[in-house]
Amino acid sequence: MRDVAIIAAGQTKFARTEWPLIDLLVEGARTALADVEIDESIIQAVVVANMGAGILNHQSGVASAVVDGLGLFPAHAELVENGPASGASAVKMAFLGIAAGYYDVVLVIGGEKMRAVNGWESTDFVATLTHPFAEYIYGVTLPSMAGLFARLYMEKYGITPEHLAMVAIKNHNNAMFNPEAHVQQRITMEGILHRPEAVVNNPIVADPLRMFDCCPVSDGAAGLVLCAAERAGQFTDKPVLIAGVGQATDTHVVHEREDPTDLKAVTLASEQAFKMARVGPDQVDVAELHDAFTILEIAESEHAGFFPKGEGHKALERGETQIGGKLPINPSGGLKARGHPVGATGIAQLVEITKQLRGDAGQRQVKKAKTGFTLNFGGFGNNVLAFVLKKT
Amino acid sequence: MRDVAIIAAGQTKFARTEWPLIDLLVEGARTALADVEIDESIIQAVVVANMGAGILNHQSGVASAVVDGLGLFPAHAELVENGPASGASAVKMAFLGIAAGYYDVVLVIGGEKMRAVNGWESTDFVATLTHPFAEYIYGVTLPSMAGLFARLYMEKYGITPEHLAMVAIKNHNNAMFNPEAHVQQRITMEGILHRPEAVVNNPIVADPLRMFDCCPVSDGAAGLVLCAAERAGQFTDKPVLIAGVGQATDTHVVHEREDPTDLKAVTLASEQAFKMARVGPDQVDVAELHDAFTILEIAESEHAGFFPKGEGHKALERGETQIGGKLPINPSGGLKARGHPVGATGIAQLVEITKQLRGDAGQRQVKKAKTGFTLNFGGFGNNVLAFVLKKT
Amino acid sequence: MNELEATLRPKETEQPPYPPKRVVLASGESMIVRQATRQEVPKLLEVLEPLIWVERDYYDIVGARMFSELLGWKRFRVKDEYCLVGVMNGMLVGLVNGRSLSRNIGISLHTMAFHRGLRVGAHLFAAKMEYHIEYLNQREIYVVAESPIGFRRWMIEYALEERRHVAHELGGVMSYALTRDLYFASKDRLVVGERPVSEEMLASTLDFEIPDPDLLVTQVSGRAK
Amino acid sequence: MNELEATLRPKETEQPPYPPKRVVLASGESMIVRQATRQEVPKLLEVLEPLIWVERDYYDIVGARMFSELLGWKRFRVKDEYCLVGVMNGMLVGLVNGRSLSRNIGISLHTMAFHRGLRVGAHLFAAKMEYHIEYLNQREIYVVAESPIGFRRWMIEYALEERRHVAHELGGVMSYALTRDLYFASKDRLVVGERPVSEEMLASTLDFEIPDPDLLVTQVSGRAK
Repeated sequence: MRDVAIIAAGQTKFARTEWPLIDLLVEGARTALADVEIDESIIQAVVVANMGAGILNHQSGVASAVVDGLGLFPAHAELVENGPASGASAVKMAFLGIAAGYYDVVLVIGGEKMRAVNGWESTDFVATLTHPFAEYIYGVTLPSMAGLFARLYMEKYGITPEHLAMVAIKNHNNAMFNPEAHVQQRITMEGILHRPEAVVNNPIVADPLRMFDCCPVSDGAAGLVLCAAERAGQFTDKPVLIAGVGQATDTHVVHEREDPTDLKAVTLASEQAFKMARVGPDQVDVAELHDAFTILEIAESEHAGFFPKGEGHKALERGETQIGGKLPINPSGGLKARGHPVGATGIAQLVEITKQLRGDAGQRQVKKAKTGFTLNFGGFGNNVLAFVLKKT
Repeated sequence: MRDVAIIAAGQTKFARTEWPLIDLLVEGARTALADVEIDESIIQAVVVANMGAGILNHQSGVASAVVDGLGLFPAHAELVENGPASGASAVKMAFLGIAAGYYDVVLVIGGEKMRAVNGWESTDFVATLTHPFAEYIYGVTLPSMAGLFARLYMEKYGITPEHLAMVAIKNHNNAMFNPEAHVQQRITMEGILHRPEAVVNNPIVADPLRMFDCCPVSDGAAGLVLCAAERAGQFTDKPVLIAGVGQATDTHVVHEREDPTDLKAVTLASEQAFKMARVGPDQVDVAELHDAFTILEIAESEHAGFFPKGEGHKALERGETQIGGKLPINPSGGLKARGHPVGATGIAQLVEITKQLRGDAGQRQVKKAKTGFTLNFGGFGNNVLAFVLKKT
Repeated sequence: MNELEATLRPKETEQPPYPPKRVVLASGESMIVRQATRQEVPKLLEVLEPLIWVERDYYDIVGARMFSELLGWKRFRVKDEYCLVGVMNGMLVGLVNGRSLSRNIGISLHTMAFHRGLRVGAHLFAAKMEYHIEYLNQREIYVVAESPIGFRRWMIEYALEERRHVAHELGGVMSYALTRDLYFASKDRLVVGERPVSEEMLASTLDFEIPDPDLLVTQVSGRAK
Repeated sequence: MNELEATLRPKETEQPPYPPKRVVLASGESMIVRQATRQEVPKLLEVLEPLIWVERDYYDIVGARMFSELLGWKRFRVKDEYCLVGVMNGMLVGLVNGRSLSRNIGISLHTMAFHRGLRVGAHLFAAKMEYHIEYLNQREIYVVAESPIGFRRWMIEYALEERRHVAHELGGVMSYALTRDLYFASKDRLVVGERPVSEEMLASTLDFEIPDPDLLVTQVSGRAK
């Protein structure tokens, strides 16, 4: 298996935009391509990550449309869908094509145009990943599922609403230094939890989760150029190695899990990625986790192996997950503040880690970052991908 | 790059069914898995091909749901969408994972539940692959696009309605021997073209295309198990080698092509597949082409290199493309009669060629078939994949 | 006929018969379309019975209504009803029925095809319209549909005219009308077939077989075998 | 005032003022909500002007209506109108306006927020309702919405009551009403803030800055910079 490197990374500003889906994807790709000097005709394939083209945008054949928008004929093109983990899945597919020796250079571009519909419809759209007959028809939504999960998890491990708020405050703070983040707004414990005004400032969405525990609904795209590591030096002096790729699935129906607080797929995917990269969680310098809801950042930080079960919130309390802490988590702002255009997220996580490992992360730079980790959480934890990246 | 073999192949009967999408995909997978004795726990990944889960079935995260339906946790899972070429794209992705050495055994399953909606809606669904602002909004549909193409192509090369009818008659005849085909109905030149009753029997859909020039709207699923060739012998004594994989894209908007009768992507994809397989079109013993419309079988047979441009219909006249002819095309019945559940088609083509190369094709068996070819045509020719398979 | 029966039995009008025709289908096979007899009704009921449980595409209501209509004809409780059958290779492949509301107005009742892919339904519906317009010489035929498919096929594709004040006797919904003008405008692409039909051919349809009920339900419901 | 002007000018009613309040937002920053003065209207118009071309989410109609309403207030052509502004760190972050139809009935006009992500609009709309119910002591407020977003947020989420026979003065569409009962039922989760506001704090809002028009249009329209 050949080594594969990231030679370019970029994303659009995540926001509410007026761009149609294809334009958004093309713009994301252009941003990534602008990150490296490359003759575009050497791009052999384009892998697009997207979850909602059909439901949100009434479109299909999106990957071919993106190739057209970029004028990259006759490059190969496919769209990969894996719910909110579509981004990481697309990167894995591109990785495999290069690792196999079938391709040398592949463009991966993930994006979502979610604000084509209203808030209720976008919540319904995301809910289409639940089980159609065991969950969806009963009106379950992702926030409600996350609320149930949070309640259980908090009770089991003594996590308080303040811990959840700490995740939000940290990630909002981080996003202040990320010009591409959707939400650039500092928040305070007082304002979102302790003041009487908190009932309006931060209303309950799905108890115990409040507005600031949930990611916003964003449009956006993010892209990477992947290249056979042996050729990466031709294009950049700072290639970032994809050292480990892990993935695992779990039951579709959440209530069929023996212990719903046990995110098995997170554990298995992370273990696989670490094993392949030949590093352990303790060697990771910076991580991007899938904090679609604040509780998930805490739970994932444990299941990925960074902290023992039930200790994630304590590490958070101690400031270990802040920039400057032992293991900065979500220096980009995470899904919470960077935003979560579902198809883009897994790729945006890798864009952030690439910048961190290159030392290009500006004011949010994690010092001496050599090994990075991403976790992209599909479904409600039923399809999870993990990546380990290394500075070269 | 490691060699990759097909060790199992199967499909559901293509038809109008009452099964929900996931059940259909699971059934397709079960049919493929029943084709080989295998401990299912060695399946490391599931690649699902599907185009319309969002639009037709209001579902996402389909690949994870299929893993759940099959109980294959923690197998990796992704959905690949590439319009009507989704099937071939999914097989390519699985192929790359094994060729890279990342996986040893991968299940690929393609399917579509099209009859969840009515005929008008399914026509609209397929039209979502056209350019949203340059084509779709003007009401173009795939039959209308194919009608325009047919008119041009027929004029240029002297093709008559009788030639189109010959394709339909041949493929309907072939499907009589394919128990999984959707349409099992012999038709005659007299009945569909020459009798006065033809105006009712075979009404015009998009002049010059009539009803029997168009594929039906089908539900169905097809699956393959792919395995590293070096391990294939453990599971079967008739592995079929994936010797060549080619793909190419072209402009999204058909009228932007210099010559709309030139299916460039078909030519390029076929050339790439032949080059990789180190064979020429003249060595192919049996082919499955993408006859969503009869004209396409003729045009593709030329662009893939089997006949010179403008000579495909002459070969057809001479009976060369019939079973027993020099190069049997669509012995399965093709999209025309086997049916065209879009996500399943590319895989069903490979299922057919696998059976042909193994000598398992029953009454439709092409004698001494050693090398086979498939062509899966996405968009209106803007994303095409070709495979060359070899008997081992 | 006793007095009470005479009261219960609608008076029938003398109606010209539908002359049989031969239609060559896409397969090259011939379908004979001819008028069914009252004596054949039990056989037709046998075909319809299993369909009255198939919810898909409203086969249940169409099947049940057709069953009751044909039974009503047999038991002399429907005025001026008729039924046409399509027979191919000695096998019943479809049937349509209708009746006359008055001298000028025809009522389209139902259409059923038991063979797929050869446009049997289209030929039979056309034959029904042909009967009303060309043989019964009526001014227009009132048509409604139980299923969205039927609605799209007839009301929309043939642009039938609305009759806002005519509640159709099938459930009281607003009627649509196929007029003579609409009929003749579409006749070229709708109504085909040859007459006369040879004695021999006609004879081959007399003792037709009926489709296997299990296979029929499988076909129309899309249920896997 | 000459005689003609007296005819053209609606008679104003003496109304109790809205006492300013301080709302601490999620960011920990304070927003002062206070009544605007007629003299401040030109500044408010300046903010609204660029929005009257933004079609997205009906900013154009809301902007244009609010522009004309505030101008109407300034030029003495609207009866009993008022406007509340939200000021944070000396910057205008939102405004709402309304008026009294009568002693008992309030009219909700419009709500605009210029800062995203801190629920400025929710606080200001609540302050407007608070004014009508708790200070003007009205029985109910008639509310309509130009945009689907507004409709979902107020009519649906607060379950406002229909007033089928009341055509709202904003375009004549059917009115919805926020009643005293509905107000007090939602007050706990709707109306927050502290009073009194210190002289110093209030003074800091007097000469507020207004948002950059380009940035504003970018924000509300979602257009890329």
